[in-house]
Amino acid sequence: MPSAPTVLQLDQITKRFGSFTANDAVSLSLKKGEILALLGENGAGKTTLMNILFGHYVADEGTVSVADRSSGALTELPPGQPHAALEAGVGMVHQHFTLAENLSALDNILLGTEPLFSARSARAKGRARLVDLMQRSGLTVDLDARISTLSVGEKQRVEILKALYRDARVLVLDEPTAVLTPQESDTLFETLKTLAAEGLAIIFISHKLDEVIASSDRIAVLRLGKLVADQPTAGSTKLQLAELMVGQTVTLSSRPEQAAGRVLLTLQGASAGDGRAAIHDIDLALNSGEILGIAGVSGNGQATLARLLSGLEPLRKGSLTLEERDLGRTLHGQSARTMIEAGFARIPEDRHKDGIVGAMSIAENLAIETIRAPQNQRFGFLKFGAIAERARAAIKAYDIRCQGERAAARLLSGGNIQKIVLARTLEANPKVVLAAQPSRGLDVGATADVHRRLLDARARGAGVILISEDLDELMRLSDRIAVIHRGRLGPAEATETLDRSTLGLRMAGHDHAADAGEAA
Amino acid sequence: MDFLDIFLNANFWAASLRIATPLIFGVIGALVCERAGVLNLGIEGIFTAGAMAGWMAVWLGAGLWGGVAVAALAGAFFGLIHAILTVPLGLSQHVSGIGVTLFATSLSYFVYRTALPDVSSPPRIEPFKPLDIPGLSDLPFIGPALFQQTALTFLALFVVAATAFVLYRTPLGLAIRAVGDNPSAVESQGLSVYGIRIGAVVAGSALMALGGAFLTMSAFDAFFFGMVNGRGWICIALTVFASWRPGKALLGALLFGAFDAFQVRLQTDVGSFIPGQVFLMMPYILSIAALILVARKADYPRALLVPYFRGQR
Amino acid sequence: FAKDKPLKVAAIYTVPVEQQWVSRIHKALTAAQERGDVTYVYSENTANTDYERVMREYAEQGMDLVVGEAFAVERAARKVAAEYPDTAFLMGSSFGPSKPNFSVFDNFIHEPSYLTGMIAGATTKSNVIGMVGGYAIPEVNRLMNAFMEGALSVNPDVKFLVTFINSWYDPPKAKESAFAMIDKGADVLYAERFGVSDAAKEKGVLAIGNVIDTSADYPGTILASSLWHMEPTIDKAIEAVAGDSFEPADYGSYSYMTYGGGSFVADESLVAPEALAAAKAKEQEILDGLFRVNVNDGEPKSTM
Amino acid sequence: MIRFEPREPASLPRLILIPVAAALIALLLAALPISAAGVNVLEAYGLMGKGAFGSLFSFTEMLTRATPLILTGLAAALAFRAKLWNIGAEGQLYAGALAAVAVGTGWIDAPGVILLPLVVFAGALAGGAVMLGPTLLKTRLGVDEVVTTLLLNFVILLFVQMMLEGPMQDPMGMGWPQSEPILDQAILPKLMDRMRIHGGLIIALAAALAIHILLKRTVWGFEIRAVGENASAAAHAGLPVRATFIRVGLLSGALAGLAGVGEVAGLKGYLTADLSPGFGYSGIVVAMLAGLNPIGVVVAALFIASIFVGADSMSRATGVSNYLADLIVAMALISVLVSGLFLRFRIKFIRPHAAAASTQAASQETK
Ligand SMILES: Nc1ncnc2c1ncn2[C@@H]1O[C@H](COP(=O)(O)OP(=O)(O)OP(=O)(O)O)[C@@H](O)[C@H]1O
Ligand SMILES: Nc1ncnc2c1ncn2[C@@H]1O[C@H](COP(=O)(O)OP(=O)(O)OP(=O)(O)O)[C@@H](O)[C@H]1O
Ligand SMILES: [Mg+2]
Ligand SMILES: [Mg+2]
Repeated sequence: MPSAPTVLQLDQITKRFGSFTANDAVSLSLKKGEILALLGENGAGKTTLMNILFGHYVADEGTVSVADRSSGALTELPPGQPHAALEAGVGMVHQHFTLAENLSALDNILLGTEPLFSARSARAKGRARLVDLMQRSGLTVDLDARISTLSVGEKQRVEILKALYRDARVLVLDEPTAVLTPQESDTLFETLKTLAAEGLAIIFISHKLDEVIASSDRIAVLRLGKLVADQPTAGSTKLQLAELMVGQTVTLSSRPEQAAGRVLLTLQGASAGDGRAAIHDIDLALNSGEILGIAGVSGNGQATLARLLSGLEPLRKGSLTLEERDLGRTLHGQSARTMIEAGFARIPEDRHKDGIVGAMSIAENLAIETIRAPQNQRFGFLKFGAIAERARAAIKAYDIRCQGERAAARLLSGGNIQKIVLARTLEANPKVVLAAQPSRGLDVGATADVHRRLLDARARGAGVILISEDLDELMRLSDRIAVIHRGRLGPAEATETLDRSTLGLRMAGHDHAADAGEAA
Repeated sequence: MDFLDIFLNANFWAASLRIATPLIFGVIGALVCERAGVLNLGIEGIFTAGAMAGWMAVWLGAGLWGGVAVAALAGAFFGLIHAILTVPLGLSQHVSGIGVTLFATSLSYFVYRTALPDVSSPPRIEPFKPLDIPGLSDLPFIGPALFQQTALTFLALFVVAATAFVLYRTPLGLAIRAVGDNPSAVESQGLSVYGIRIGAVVAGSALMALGGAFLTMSAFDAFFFGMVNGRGWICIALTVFASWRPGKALLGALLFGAFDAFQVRLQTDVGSFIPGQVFLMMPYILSIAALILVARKADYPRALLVPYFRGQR
Repeated sequence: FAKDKPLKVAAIYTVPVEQQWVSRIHKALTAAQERGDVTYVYSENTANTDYERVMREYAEQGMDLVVGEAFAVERAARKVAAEYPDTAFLMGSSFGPSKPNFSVFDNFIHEPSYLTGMIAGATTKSNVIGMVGGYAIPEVNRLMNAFMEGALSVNPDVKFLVTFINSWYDPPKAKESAFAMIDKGADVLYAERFGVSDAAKEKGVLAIGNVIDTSADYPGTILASSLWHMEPTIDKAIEAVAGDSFEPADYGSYSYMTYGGGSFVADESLVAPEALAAAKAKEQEILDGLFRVNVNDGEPKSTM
Repeated sequence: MIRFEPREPASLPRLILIPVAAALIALLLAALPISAAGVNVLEAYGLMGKGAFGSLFSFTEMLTRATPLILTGLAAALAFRAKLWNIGAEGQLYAGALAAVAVGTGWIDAPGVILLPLVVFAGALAGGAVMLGPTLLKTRLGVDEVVTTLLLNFVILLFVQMMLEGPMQDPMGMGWPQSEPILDQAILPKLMDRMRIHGGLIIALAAALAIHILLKRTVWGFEIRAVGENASAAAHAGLPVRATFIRVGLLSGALAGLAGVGEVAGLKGYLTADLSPGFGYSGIVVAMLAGLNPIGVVVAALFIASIFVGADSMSRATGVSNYLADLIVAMALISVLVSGLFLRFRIKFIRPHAAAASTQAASQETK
């Protein structure tokens, strides 16, 4: 759309955090109705740039201009004022949602849209406008539902509605698909295209190159804070983009042929959890030397299954055996230790919340699972020297980028946090590896690293359960794939016999090939 | 026994409402603070400051409503200290609260004693008188039970209704509830997290101080040391008991008042064989029991106790 | 001791000086200071934990006489006193004096309490008298018991309601207790604590004052009061210290009516003349040593 | 406009300088009420110093006052480290004192070598037992412990009053609500002749050292820190989260109980319902001033005690109302709190037009 007017202009934005330059003289512009994809490695400065645009951060140099609502002339935004950005028509969907969980969707959308000290809120009018908006955009949510009861996809729709309700003309989405299923992502991009066609200008950040190529009009790439490319999507290839981001060629590891071994882990008729997240009558057999993928739309019991295998959720019914040892009996929901000692390695889904203790040092985080083992303590007293030494070795072996083993773990980026988790869980040569969404939010390089580690574990003869919503990842790594839907797990079938659309259908609840056609 | 007699006596209900009044102010004040995400353990001291300042103003000739205003201002002042320490500065809400209690209490006592060094009996003021509402006050039973209270009691009831209205029906209330749940939701909608939190803490503290003022200007007519006697802490418990809802807060305060009134009446009968302390313990034990029952369901303000720093993730 | 110089006196109170009991000591000492007999300093609201330190500090400062309440710190107080033999200690206590310098006093105003009881017994129409006390300790019990005896002596039908609020200082609570008694039919209240007379005034019933005279604060409410005067006790002690003749002794008797340590006042506009006359007659008997009021430290109980 | 920037490791001079500056500021603030009361400010400061450090007597008095504060401070610091918000040290202190009295007043007749440890242990156990309830309610049913511990303070105080007016009342006490005296052989030894300073101080200092070692060097301490910083991750890593909470609860309660033991078996000899002028609550203040560091707790307790004892003595010497002491402690607390910010953050003052740049305040990643 070469003739469309420019609605947003970032001019020579520079942002420094101390001596570190997160954005280095970045200039970008956006036209009405255009969809721009912003790419870059973890820490490249994408989120920072968008936060400056929205007024959360203040740039050290440079300006942000937005087209005036009436005249259309580019007008400079006062820095550091989110409400000014909102008023000028900039809407932002943050990487971590900014919703009040205890309030309804309607409340979240109306929040701050009326003068604070008015005696009554015009909810009825607001609701009517929203119903109309939902119809036009196809973004439907139950306006009266509490946010805490909504799925991730629904929450995201609320976030977008928040922006549209305020007549946003520029919409920024920070890694919107990181937490969405393929179907949800597809729907999202369809919606975005509709909105763009109506004139909305959109910037989205993503690490998934396929969707970037499929859905954007233009692509901008940041590397180390600098804009290294700003090009039309047409003609861009995945390989070229990956190279632009990383600055060198990226090789993706693939799964070598390997014969599966004996049965390691079996679940029979296993039920656990309650409510929507419960799992029912799950049968599963994991062999050594294989990766078993579990596909499914988030919220269908994966979390409970992961918690069960992590020893955090008691088994309500059925059995759980590892190499003929009955583990189900010993599980009371507080026995992560039992599972670790039995030889389970667990990579939790939310690495910030469940993977590390941010305030403790990297060395302590590396030792946390084995802190009671003789190598870490004697008579209850910690062996600091040994702990530090092993940490230094792990930092080297896993290439954890940090200032040393004494640095607080929270200072690391997501990718490096994941490396801590990998290092400490895989170090003990586990029999079973449970990996839940192991590459969510990670950039190409970090993702490749995680995949390599999982394949290494497989090569050593471990059984890996890979829970993921990313079908590409599942198809590339798994020997067999089973689909989980509404807490029930389908049979695991060899990956070679499956294709994306079959899996997608099963994830949506259409039954397995065996009893074809029946809708759930 | 004369259990029934007690409940059938209108004066018992009047006493319950009277005892509950300072608690109503306190619990609503605490609730407003906590809804915005700030625990205010300064309440005990703010009660004392309100009691002292309101009384002192009247004693100096300010008039009763002038005294109420001064009490509210004193509460707002100490609330502002707590708000500044905990909201933009992000200090521990526990410690700041206890610090404010220490500060407000000792300052009140010090000012009182320095202003009145040589009193042998506490100076008295002319306190609020029970309102005589023509028609209503004369109703049998209902009249003496409900309508022979002072203006401050009615103000307390009005405050409950007004707070409920503001919280649930106005944009301001929505912002307060949201900021206590997730401050970044408020910030991303262009509102000021600090502004709303500070405002809520200041307003809530002013309400707390009215609870103190009730003690010296309505329940009694003089200021005493140690007069607040733990009433502030009870309000903190009642807030949780009420699951942060104004209606339930009123109910909780009334329950507490009724229990106290009941135990005072029962003690003259059975006080000789059941230690009085057993009755005094009951409200606390019941509060704990109630907590156990509501704990799982309570939708507490999720951001309570969590300071918010702009730009932090 | 040089007599030309005023004595240095310090007092240590565990409650604020407004509290009735302590206010009597404070008043007597302030009066002595105004006369120029002593210089007087005090610490009020002293926590029991700090009591001993404060005693020592005053002793170290070279006080001639330290006045206070040893009730919850008996042992410590006696020990400190023993370590500072040059300082005289005069302490409120339920126990006896101890060597070499520890004298005791107490509010022995059971005599006027008996007289106020007579007034109350004669005045009540409902024959129900309410009594609100702090704690059931000897200092309180003996006054209540004497009061009850006095009331029964003129009106055998009278019944008593007794409540202890388990606090020395919670006027709103005392007031609530009094309200509860009025609900139960009491038309005369024995106001051992602050707050009771307020309830009486508000509900239009009558009250009996204790320790201090509050009739001016509650016009038309206070029937009669039994008053405590610390002046005889304090003056006696000052005299002894000044004369270098301070001995461990029980000063309790200086609170008796014969010494002017206790007195009885009544509001003639509220009390029936016959009742007042009977009480006055009994007062004379006491002063003449013809009638002795029992000292009963047992806990009084409700009789209905 | 002010803007905060985090300052990760504070340098040592700063660590010492800033609290000292805060104390000085507190003293400056105290000049307001002092001069309002009509006293020469400089003279008052001199008297304050004398009151806390001027003689062996005042120094030991200051230490005596600090003793329970160290223990309740440790109780709070340890619990807060695990994010177990124990606001109930006051009640636990009374429970400890009650147990000490129950065991030490002749119910068991034994020589001192047996009875004294028994008294100390009983007090610690009782304090721990009181904290066990709220801890279990938190770990099993998710009941907020701030409120339960706060409420239990009142229940326990009433219970103590009930016992002191009932079964445990001293028959020789003339009806006063107080317990029988603790047997001589069960009294904590005095550390100095004619002074009140007692063995409780040794217990307190030993406890501080022990907690320091526990947190820094042991597996349990590691688990406590991990659970406190991120209970969810600790559970994932297989740490015994519930057991850790229970351990911390018991230990924290026991420390507060020991404070009660010290007051009753070291200082007073028998129990009254006004044993503690709020040591439990002050302990929270002490713990936070110390940044939850056990050794810091000792320093903070000494600081608070010397301010209080000094100001109290000064008020007596000058004839100012002794409420001044509490007021100065409160002002000192607030200034030290605020000064803590200077340790954690670099504070920059910037011109108004650049003010918006203050948006990124403390910016540690917390999620
Ligand atoms: N508040 C902050 N304080 C200090 N440094 C920061 C802050 N926010 C970001 N940074 C720095 O800026 C760099 C860019 O961070 P940013 O969040 O913009 O990366 P990103 O491109 O969004 O990465 P990702 O793909 O992981 O989301 C980081 O490497 C970090 O060092
Ligand atoms: N407030 C902050 N202060 C200092 N550094 C920060 C801050 N926020 C982010 N960073 C740094 O920014 C970099 C990228 O952060 P970010 O959280 O976006 O990583 P990420 O890899 O995208 O993680 P995730 O996968 O969870 O999104 C990291 O190096 C992190 O340490
Ligand atoms: Mg980002
Ligand atoms: Mg990211």
